[in-house]
Amino acid sequence: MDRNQISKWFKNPGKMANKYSFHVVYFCTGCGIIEIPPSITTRWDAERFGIIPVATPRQANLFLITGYVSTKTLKAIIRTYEQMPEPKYTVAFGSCPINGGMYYDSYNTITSLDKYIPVDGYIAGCMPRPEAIFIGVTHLWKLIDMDKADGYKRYRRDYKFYRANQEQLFKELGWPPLFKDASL
Amino acid sequence: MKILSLFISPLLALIIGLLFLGISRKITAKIHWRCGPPVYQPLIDVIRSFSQKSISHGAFFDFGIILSLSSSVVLIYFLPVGDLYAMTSGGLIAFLYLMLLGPFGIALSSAASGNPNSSIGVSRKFLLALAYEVPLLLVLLTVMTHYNTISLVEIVNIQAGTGMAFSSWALVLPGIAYFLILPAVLGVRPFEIVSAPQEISSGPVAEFGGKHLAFYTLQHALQLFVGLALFVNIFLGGGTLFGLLNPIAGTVWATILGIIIFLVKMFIVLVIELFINAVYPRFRIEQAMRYLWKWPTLIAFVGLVIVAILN
Amino acid sequence: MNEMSILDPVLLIAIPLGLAFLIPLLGLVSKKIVRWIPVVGFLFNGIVALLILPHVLKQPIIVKIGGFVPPFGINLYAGSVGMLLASLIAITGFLVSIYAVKYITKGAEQKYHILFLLLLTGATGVVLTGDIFNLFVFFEILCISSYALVAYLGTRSGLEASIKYLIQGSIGSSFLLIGIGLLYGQFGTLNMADLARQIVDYTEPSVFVSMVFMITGLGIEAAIFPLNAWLPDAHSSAPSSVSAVLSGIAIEVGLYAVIRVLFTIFAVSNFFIFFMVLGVLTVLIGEMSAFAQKNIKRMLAYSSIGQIGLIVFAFSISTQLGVAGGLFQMVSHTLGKALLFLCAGYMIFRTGSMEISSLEGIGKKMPITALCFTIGTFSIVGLPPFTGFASKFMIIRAALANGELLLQILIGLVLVGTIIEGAYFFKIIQTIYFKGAHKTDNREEAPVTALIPMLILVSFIIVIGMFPNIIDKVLQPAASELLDQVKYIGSVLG
Amino acid sequence: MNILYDYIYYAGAFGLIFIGIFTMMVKRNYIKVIIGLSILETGVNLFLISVGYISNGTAPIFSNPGIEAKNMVDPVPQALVLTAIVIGLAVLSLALSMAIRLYKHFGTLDLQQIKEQRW
Amino acid sequence: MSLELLIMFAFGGAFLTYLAGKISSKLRDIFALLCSVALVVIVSSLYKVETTITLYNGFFGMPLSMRLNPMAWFFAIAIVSSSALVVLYSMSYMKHRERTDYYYFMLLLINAAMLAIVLSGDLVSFFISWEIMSWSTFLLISYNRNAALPAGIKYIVMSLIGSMCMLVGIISIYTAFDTITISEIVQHMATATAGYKLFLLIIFSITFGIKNAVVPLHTWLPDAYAESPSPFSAVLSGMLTRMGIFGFLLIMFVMVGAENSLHMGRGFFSYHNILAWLGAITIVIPTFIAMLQNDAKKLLAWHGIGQGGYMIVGIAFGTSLGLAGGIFHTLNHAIYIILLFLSVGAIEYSTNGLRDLNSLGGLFKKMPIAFLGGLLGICGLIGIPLTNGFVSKWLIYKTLILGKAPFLAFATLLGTWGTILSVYKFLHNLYLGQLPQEHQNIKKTPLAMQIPIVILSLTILVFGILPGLPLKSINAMIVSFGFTPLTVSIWGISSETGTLNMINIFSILLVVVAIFWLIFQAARKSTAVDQYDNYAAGAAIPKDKYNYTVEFYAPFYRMATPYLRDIFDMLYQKIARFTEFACDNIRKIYTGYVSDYIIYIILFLALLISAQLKWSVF
Repeated sequence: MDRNQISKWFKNPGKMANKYSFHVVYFCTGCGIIEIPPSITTRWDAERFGIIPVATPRQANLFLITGYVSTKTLKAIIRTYEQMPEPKYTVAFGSCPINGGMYYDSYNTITSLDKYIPVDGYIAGCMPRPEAIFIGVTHLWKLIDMDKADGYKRYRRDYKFYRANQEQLFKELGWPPLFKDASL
Repeated sequence: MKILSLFISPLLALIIGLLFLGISRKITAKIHWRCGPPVYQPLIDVIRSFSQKSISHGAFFDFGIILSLSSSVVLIYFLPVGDLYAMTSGGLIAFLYLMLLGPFGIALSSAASGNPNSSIGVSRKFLLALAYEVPLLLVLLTVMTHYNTISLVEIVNIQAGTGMAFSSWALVLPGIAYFLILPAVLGVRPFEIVSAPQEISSGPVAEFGGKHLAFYTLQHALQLFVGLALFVNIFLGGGTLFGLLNPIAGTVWATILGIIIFLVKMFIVLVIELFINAVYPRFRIEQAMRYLWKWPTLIAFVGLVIVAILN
Repeated sequence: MNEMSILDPVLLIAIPLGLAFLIPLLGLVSKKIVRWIPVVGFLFNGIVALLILPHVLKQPIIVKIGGFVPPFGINLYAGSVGMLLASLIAITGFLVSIYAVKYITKGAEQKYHILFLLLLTGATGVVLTGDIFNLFVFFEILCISSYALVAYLGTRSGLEASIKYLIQGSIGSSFLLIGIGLLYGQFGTLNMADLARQIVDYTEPSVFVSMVFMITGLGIEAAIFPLNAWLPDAHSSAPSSVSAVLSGIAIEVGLYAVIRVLFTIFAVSNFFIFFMVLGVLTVLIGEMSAFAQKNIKRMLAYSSIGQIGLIVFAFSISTQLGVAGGLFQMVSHTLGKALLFLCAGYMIFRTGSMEISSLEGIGKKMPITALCFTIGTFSIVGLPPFTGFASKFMIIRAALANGELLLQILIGLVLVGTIIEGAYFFKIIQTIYFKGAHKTDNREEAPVTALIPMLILVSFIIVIGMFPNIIDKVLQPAASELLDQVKYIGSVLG
Repeated sequence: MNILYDYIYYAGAFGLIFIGIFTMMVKRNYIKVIIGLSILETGVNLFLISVGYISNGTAPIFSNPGIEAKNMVDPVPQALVLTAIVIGLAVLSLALSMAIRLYKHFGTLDLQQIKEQRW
Repeated sequence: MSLELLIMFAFGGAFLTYLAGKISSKLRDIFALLCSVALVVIVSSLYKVETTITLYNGFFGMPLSMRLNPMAWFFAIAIVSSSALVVLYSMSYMKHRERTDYYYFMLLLINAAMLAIVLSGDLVSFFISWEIMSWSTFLLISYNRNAALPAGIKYIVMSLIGSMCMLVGIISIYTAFDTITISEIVQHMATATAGYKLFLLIIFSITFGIKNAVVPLHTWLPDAYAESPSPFSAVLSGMLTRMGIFGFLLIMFVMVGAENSLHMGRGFFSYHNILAWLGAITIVIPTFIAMLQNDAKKLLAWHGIGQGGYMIVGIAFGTSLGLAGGIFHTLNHAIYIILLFLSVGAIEYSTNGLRDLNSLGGLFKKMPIAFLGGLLGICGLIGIPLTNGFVSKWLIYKTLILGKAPFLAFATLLGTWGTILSVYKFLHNLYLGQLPQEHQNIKKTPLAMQIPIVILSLTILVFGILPGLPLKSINAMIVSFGFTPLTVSIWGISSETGTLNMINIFSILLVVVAIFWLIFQAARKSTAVDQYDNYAAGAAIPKDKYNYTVEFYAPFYRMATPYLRDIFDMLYQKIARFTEFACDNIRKIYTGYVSDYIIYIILFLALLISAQLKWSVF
């Protein structure tokens, strides 16, 4: 692991620290959350990678969407995502957020999450095992290294698009736009 | 020495505090049969927090956390680490009051955010503080009465002559009482009621992100340091070890060794504390208050009565 | 004597008496002039009394009616006590009669003024006389005119109060007369000084029977505790101007008579402990009864009982200080209570009800009256810088001077009474100023003829309260006169 | 017998006083109370007269030089009684006139029922 | 400038203000302000003047006199300055109220009376001024009508009890020593017996205890504070209640003398020790009761009682350090409690009389000045270092700990921690947290209300950082009581057992805060968000009917409510109810039946006869 490479730390401490200190929003969106407890406890011990769950998005930099996203949950997800400080990363977990999975024709489950918030990576499977989470995280490290985990930048850039999609789904969002000067 | 400690003390305290945070995470993990993060993980977290873009609920939101951290640093100046201390003015009373300022700053800051969870957390924080202050005040008063001084430095010096405070049997009971309330002072399980991430989204710090969180983490580290160091100073004789350093007293080595002894003592206390921390679940606030007002208070009170009669 | 021939104490009795009987005649001339006759009469009386007052401080004036030498004829004894009270009566009478000019408009006006004049004549006679039967006669004048005045309005309550007063008062007069008869039977004289001289040498205890009868008889008028059942009725049902005089003058004159009988005629010494307890009891019962009242005049009446108790207590200490304090308390009670009744009169008149609750917002409606009322209550409760404080100060000083435990306990109880008194008076003040909605009623101030006496009383209260030395010069000789029986006998009998 | 003879007037006087007070105390009718009052006053007057009375005495007039002063009836109590009678009359007439008004207002003369003024 | 002029100015100013109000309200305001400022000028010009004058010999030949000494000056300057600030504040606060003439008249009269109290050189003028103060206070407490009326009655009844006790004490002194001049009493006191001194101490302690609200005698205070108009609450709590402390100083250290009053009784059962314990109880119980209050002013009122306890403990302990602490705390308390009441008053003004802690919140953005006042006020109240409250509390703690009274010290410290809880609730529920929607557009705080708040806030800091300023004149007072002087310097206090150097702490804290502020600024800039952008499990915070400040310490309420009741108040209520019952029934002896009355007459006759037979008068 390159968290022991001092030179990288000096070059860009923020990026390195972001990589090795994932604070995950511990937000139970769907059935996938059942895979989180084994991954953070004794068996798989996510903490050795610096991954710990936190209770509030203000302190987090990683958002795990664990499982299917119902319309109602989506509202909270958007809200939570917007409240996370930048830089922030989103990883969708399981097949449902990707294309709806087994709920592909459900009336109250959204089929593609990235219409509403930007997603930096997907972990496919139903359910993916904890090992898959760690693989996903290592991929995310690489993406961060290459500056390709730019979901939050996209969100800022394409805010009008996302907001339009959000408003289309929900008639009333209940909070003002996050960015005032965002352009398509 | 004082001028020197003005610069050294806070740095030392910050480093040791963060290290202790890391160590405690590591040891807890080991107790849980996990591998655990590296001991410098808290530092990474702090750096990450600094790199993030935080939100602010207004000037007072910022001011509170700055005040909190600053006052914790000032607190360090009052705390003799071995021979290292910068200020004595006001003694233990001023120290007690300054201890207050840290949580107070955080409380102001989180209340200014207007987060409901923060409010609940702050309310719990003050209640918990009230709960453990009762035995804590009794303990500190016992010590001050026993040594008939209000100066922390003097208490340490007297102990240096007589060995640890524990060796004076009159102070055994207060020592036990302090040890019982130490988790509450440090705010760790089973008294992790204030932050309680699963219940109230980290409570007071629910709205802290980015640099606010970083400051909070530093403050937390200092708080840990202060809590342990106070115990070491008052009951374990500070940076002395049964007159071991007497032959080389006054030299630089004595100072350095004193600091090391001090840190070792702190470490031992921390480890013992962690065993409790790692295996216990969390109290509810009423349970905590009831517990703290029952056994530790009783023990501390008996200790005070004994000391008062002895004098 | 020659240079002060105008300043004859007889005039104090003769002028009002004469004017009283002149009223029907003058009434034929003009209805309006009748109203001003008492004013003129008491103005004259006041001036005369105040002019005589400095003279009697050194040497009492003995007036021998018809030129008979004292033990045989009737004499007036214008000592400092007598003149103090006479001037008080004259001044109060003067102020109340000014008040009455506009206040008494209904009913038999002429008769009111006659009775009013007679009432105060009787009072003046009582305080000035040196003859015990003469005292009875004046007393009856006072009583009968007050019976009639209580019923003056002819209302249900007035009549009821009046007949109750009458029945009790007549029994009292009869007892007084029995006492006088017994005394006369034993000593064959009616002159106070002569009686006193003989009683000093008289060793048999049988004289106490007459004393007991006299005290009971006078005590009814003086409203000492178990004998005061008539007082709240009478004082609350009478027209306010009458209540002012009854509370301010009548009961105090009665008390004066009791004290005169006890001190001068019988010169009792170890009987006072009884009166002390009685006084304290009167204080407590009066104040406690007043506390629960809903009717303002009734409350004031009960408060008078309490004040009388305090005066009785002060006199029973029977030291120079105590008696002076009692006299001072009399003065301050007269001023204060007269003021309160006068204010209450117009307050009731404007609101049309005697209920305390109906006084809400009156402070806005009649600011000056309300202010006067407030100052009156402060004085009665005994708050500085008003007279009530100075007199209370003197009484407490007298009570504590001896260092007796009993006195200390009793003064404690008296102070408890004061606290209760404070509680209900302050409640009224709150009602006047602070209760009720913020009304924007027009101001309906009492007429000038009512305000002038009130303001004069207020100024008396404040001035005497701040500079009690003014009155202290009169009080000290008065007290020593009451206490010094030998001197009294000497000055009358030569 | 002599004692009784000496004090019979006193006994009578106090008897009347007692009757008067008793009447006033127990009778409910106002008129009867007034009667009691009048009996009381009569008793008092009798008492006053008897104070000055000397049995077999003469009028206190020095018309005859043979009359001794010690055998004279004391004139003062008689003067007193005269005054007292006048006063009593005044009170009585006032009381009776009030009785009329009382009846007009209350429709009764029963004093037990006329108790609006209390406490 | 002579004392006569001062007193004339004070009383005359009050009357003239009332008359000026009849002409125009603006004239009255200006006149009142000028008057109070002039008093400040006169009093401060009398600094270090010691003089005695006789006003007149009118009261039964007793000389009524005035005297000025360090103690009197200290209290006088506090009174006149607080009065000036409050008058300035009232100019805006009372603008739209009715009966303002009356309000100003009473306010100035009370201040004049307080001035006369502290300057009086003899006990009779002391008593007269005391009573003028009492009844005028009553008249002003009742000003707000409704709930204020029972509060006023409660106040005046307890006050009357106190003054009756004092009257007895004064007259007993007069009887015993034949003088009322304080300086002469001091000389005579040497000849008095210990029992008599104890009697004096106790009877005066009742009076001053009632005024200073020492615990069993405190029950008038919460209602009175809460129900009077806020500026007057400030005067009431700041100076008027503390006349009790002045009284304690007068009786303990001036009249009876320290060497007597501190050696009265033995061991625990000595006068000053019991007084100190009463003080300790006064600290703890009211402070914890304050935690349960939901009315901002009532909360402050309970703290007013509690803080009074510190002063009592300080002066009852009777060392020069403790005495300095107690007296200094009196001044400090005056400063911060006036500030707090003025801040609450500002809120009341802006929200149209709202002071319920459960329905306010988030006002710090709307009313920054009031918030500043509230914050510094509660800092002073807690005794956060660098505020004035810290210094005085430090002195008291130190006295107690080094004086071998750890239990008293424990009570005082515990009281402080209770204070933190309840005042944080005060601050939080008023100023911090969510701003309710209906208070988004509240009235602005006028300038005349802001100025006193700012001045007092600065004073808190100045006295906290440079405590030597007031401590010097307190030191002079202590010396005049016959204690050893303290070594006071401008920055604090030094003694052989530890020093307090506030400027030291201040400068270090300042530097550290500056450093961290720079770090904070250097770090990534944060985005400003509004109060509705808050994390609440992903849900949007509703804008209406959303107030979570209700029941701030709910768990504690559940635990403590059964135990934390004001038993003394309940006891007094019972006594009052019993008295009312007794009063209502005792008048039933006046039955309305004439025959009963005649029986009374006969009974009285019988009683007199039996009394004669018992005592045999003749």
